[in-house]
Amino acid sequence: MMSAAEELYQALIMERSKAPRFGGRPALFDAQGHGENAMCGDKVQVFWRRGGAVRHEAQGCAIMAASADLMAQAVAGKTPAQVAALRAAFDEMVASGEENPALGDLNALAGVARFRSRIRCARLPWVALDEALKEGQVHG
Amino acid sequence: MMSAAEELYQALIMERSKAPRFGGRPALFDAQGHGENAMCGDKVQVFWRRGGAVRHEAQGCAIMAASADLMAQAVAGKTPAQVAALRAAFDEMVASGEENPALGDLNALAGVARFRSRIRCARLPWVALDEALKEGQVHG
Amino acid sequence: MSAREFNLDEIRKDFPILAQQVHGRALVFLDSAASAQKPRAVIEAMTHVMEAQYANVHRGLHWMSERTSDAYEAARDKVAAFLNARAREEIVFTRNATESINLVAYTYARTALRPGDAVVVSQMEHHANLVPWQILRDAHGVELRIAKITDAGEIDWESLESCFADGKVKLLACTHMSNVLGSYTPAERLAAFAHARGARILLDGCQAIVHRAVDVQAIDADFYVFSGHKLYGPTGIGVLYAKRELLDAMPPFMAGGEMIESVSYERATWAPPPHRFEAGTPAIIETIGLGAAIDYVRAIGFEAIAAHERALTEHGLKMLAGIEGVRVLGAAQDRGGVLSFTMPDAHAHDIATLLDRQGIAVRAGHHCAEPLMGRMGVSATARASFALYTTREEVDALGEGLLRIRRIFR
Amino acid sequence: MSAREFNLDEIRKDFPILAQQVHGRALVFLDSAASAQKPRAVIEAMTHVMEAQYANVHRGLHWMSERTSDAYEAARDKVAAFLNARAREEIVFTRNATESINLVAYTYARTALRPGDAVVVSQMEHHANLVPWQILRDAHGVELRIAKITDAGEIDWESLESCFADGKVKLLACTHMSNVLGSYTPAERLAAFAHARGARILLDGCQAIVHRAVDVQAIDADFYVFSGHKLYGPTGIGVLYAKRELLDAMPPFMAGGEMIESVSYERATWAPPPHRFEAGTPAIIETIGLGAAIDYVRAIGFEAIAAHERALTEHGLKMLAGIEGVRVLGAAQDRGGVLSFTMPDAHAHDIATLLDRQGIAVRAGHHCAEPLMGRMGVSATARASFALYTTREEVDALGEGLLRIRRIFR
Ligand SMILES: Cc1ncc(COP(=O)(O)O)c(C=O)c1O
Ligand SMILES: Cc1ncc(COP(=O)(O)O)c(C=O)c1O
Repeated sequence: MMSAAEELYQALIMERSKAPRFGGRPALFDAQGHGENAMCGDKVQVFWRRGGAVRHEAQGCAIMAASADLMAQAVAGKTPAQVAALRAAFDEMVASGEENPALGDLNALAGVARFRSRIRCARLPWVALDEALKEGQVHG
Repeated sequence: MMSAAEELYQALIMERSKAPRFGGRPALFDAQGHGENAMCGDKVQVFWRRGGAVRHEAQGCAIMAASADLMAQAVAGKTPAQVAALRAAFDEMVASGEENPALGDLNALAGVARFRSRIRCARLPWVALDEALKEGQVHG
Repeated sequence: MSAREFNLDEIRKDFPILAQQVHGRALVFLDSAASAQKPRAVIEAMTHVMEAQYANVHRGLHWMSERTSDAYEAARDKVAAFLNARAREEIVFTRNATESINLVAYTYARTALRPGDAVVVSQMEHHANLVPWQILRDAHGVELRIAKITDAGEIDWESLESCFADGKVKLLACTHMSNVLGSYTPAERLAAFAHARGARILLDGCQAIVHRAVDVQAIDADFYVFSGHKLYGPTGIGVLYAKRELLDAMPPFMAGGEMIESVSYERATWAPPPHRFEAGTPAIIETIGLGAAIDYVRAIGFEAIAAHERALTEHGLKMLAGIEGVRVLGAAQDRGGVLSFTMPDAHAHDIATLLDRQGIAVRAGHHCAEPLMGRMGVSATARASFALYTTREEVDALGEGLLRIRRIFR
Repeated sequence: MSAREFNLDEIRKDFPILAQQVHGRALVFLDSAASAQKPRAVIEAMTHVMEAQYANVHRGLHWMSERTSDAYEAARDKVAAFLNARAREEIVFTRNATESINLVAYTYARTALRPGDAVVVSQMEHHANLVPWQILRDAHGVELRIAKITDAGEIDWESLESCFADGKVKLLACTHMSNVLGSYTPAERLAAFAHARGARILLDGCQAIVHRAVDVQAIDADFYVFSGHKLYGPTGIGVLYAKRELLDAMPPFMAGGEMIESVSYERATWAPPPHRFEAGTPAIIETIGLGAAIDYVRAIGFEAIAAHERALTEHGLKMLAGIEGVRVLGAAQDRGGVLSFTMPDAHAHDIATLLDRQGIAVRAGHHCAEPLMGRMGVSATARASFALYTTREEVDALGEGLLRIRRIFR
């Protein structure tokens, strides 16, 4: 039996939260952002390099950690404006539960919509990225 | 029709509250006491003369004013110890509603027992008298 | 908000308690200004929470907690819409209006005001809008000034002007409707007056909110407070409205769970408003009950409510004028359904006791406005107050009751 | 208090919500330490007030007000008897335990303590018993010291000794039962310890009061606080017990109606305790509801409740020990029905979400004890907590749920 909850914790999320492809603090980066969920202690650092390479250090639940890794993958090479558009689409998707072809692998998180308290877990890395991009703009 | 309330406001109470026999500040007294009900603004001053003559200035509801006048009548010539005993009997009577032959005219207030919020109106003059007697003892 | 037809018979059926008897007589409840009775919709909303959907809020990831948090926060939306606040974050839940005012006195006034600044209140404030400022004065070195009212029970603008004359006043704290005199104050004009002189305004809306639509933006109120229990809602829940920028700058009042962002053994950082001001487990059931009360009142509509209460008030004033010796306190142009009065010989307590035995509940005393009693030259009054469920027949019953009392005291 | 037989099936029928389904599954509510569900007796007591006997308290001379005041004050008697207080005047009603602690911090501590004095709390306090003291420290210049706990989650007496060594400590504020570790603290020993060193003691009884009979005289507690909503009562009502002589000396916290003796425009004098600390219209309906909750709990009896919960806790500990990788926080000798745990890989939030989908409500996060998380070396835990209505089958359901989660995260 595969319940909604188990669907949410589907292969891609489990895989990316356990073995992130974009994890770790890079030697070089141009800006960083921080996200924290005071309620549960989830924490994420996002490191941004001009040109759009993003890495993260995510400490927390599977949804947040997978979201961070899938985000890093999705925004690679994107301009800040493109990132903003993607974030808006992502926010919409996790709120509505409706997949969006433009979001690619990020759609793995569509199931979060049914777990309302967890939506902010999925969004936390994006908050951190936003902070990094703002810092990047000031410094750039 | 004579309701319980109207019984309470029976002739004696109305008479004594409107035309007190022991009202007014005397020229000579040995101690005074003050009683105040913050809730309604009722106020009473009690003036005590060694030997047991009591007068009062009562500003407030009919029950309090009548109680002050009936009290002054009842305690006339009594020693502080006798007054204390009378007060105890009075407190008991207004709480229980049971008349007590020892209380004489004070029994006119027995009906107060059925109006619990008003019991303290009936007791207020006695509180003031108690204060006067304490002052009298200190000075005496 | 579509108003349902104002059918008094139907409305009275919404309030189970109105069918009660007291001393063998039908209850005539004319003490709604102290606290109003509760419609079935409020009782059922509270029961529903406890029977079907309850858990602590904000803390849980599970269904019961999520749904309860939703209902709790939905009540905040209802209050925000009810007051026409700019944002839901401007609504802070407290226990009652008294706490709302104390919260402002402890947090806003102790940081935004400095020793030497002044606070003004009117002569017709409830203790809740007087004593907290006396305490502030003594603790914080600000001055407290009392603006006079006229004999009619209206703001004395000359006196108000002179309170503000030296430019020291930073806060005007004033009732929006007197719980003794029934006077409405012109909230918009007071706000404009205060703002033009560099002061903020707090309005005590405890009574006003029950009888009229209140629009905090139209008034341009800085702070607006009321209690749920007078608005047909439960006890244990009150509201503080404050402009967002004021709340943002205010330090917390009480500390504990929910109001923090993060905590170490050494220090804590504060959550943004409104949660910063809601420490600990809130009055969950009561907040949801307040939401139901607001829905109830809005469904009837303030136009209908105000018209009904205006008619009752006029009728009541006429009735009282017809009883020899009765003196009604206050004669404001703009007055609501609160009638305080005295009778010769019969003290307010005697009146209340004698009416009670006829099943009629009125209040007697100083109505938590003790200094105002002195101002009006009385030590206490009897007060009849009207609600949306009050009938003309009840007002007539009061009149008959008073005539009986006159006979006893004649 | 004659204990009724402990019949779990019957008891569960007293709680309507327990028959609810969540996500198509029978509700398994293991979050009672955050807030407990309400028995019908409480719901009915509140409904009765609103339907049959309601008016504002203390203010009215009429029947409804007198009877409501009686019921309100009778609840005070019930609380006094429940805690074995010396006098009913020692019971102050607040919104919740958080307000009770803040009240002590604002009034007692700001007058009885002087700059340079110190307050001690333990490492396992809820934010409600930590942050108010941080604020006091910053506002009033007292020192705040943190007494350590052992890895088992018990008071570290050596650390406590050293906190008190310089004689500056005037107040020990300590939990009577940790809401995270389940540890009971030895309240009598702590009180004797503090008193021997010239300090007062405040006990946070939020959790303890639910599971055990508390006797404030036997403990010799100076202050004891708890919340109604965890004791099967309504939200919006809490209790502060304090020794009469302490209350007598304390200035008021909030100001307004009911807490004054008399008021002029210039100044006010305070009513005696407890009313001095209950400004404005109190949580009337909720206070009466709390009285009903106390009646309910006493009718079952703490002996039976404690035995039932002890069995559940042992069963739960055994169950958790059987699941590979699960770590239970704390191992106090004397522990109650609160089990906080972590699982490898699965974050507390993931555990809570996955259990919720099986109808099982547990809490996840820092449980308003964020610094304690660091002390125990975790960032968050999942927590299952038991009440008098919890069954062994529910504990087993939790075990099965955790095994499923292990399979997902393996
Ligand atoms: C030990 C402890 N102290 C204090 C509190 C605060 O209680 P409340 O939120 O009801 O004020 C709680 C509950 O959250 C608790 O468990
Ligand atoms: C005008 C006014 N202000 C303040 C209050 C205090 O309200 P509460 O007791 O609900 O805090 C009241 C009611 O008693 C009131 O009528």
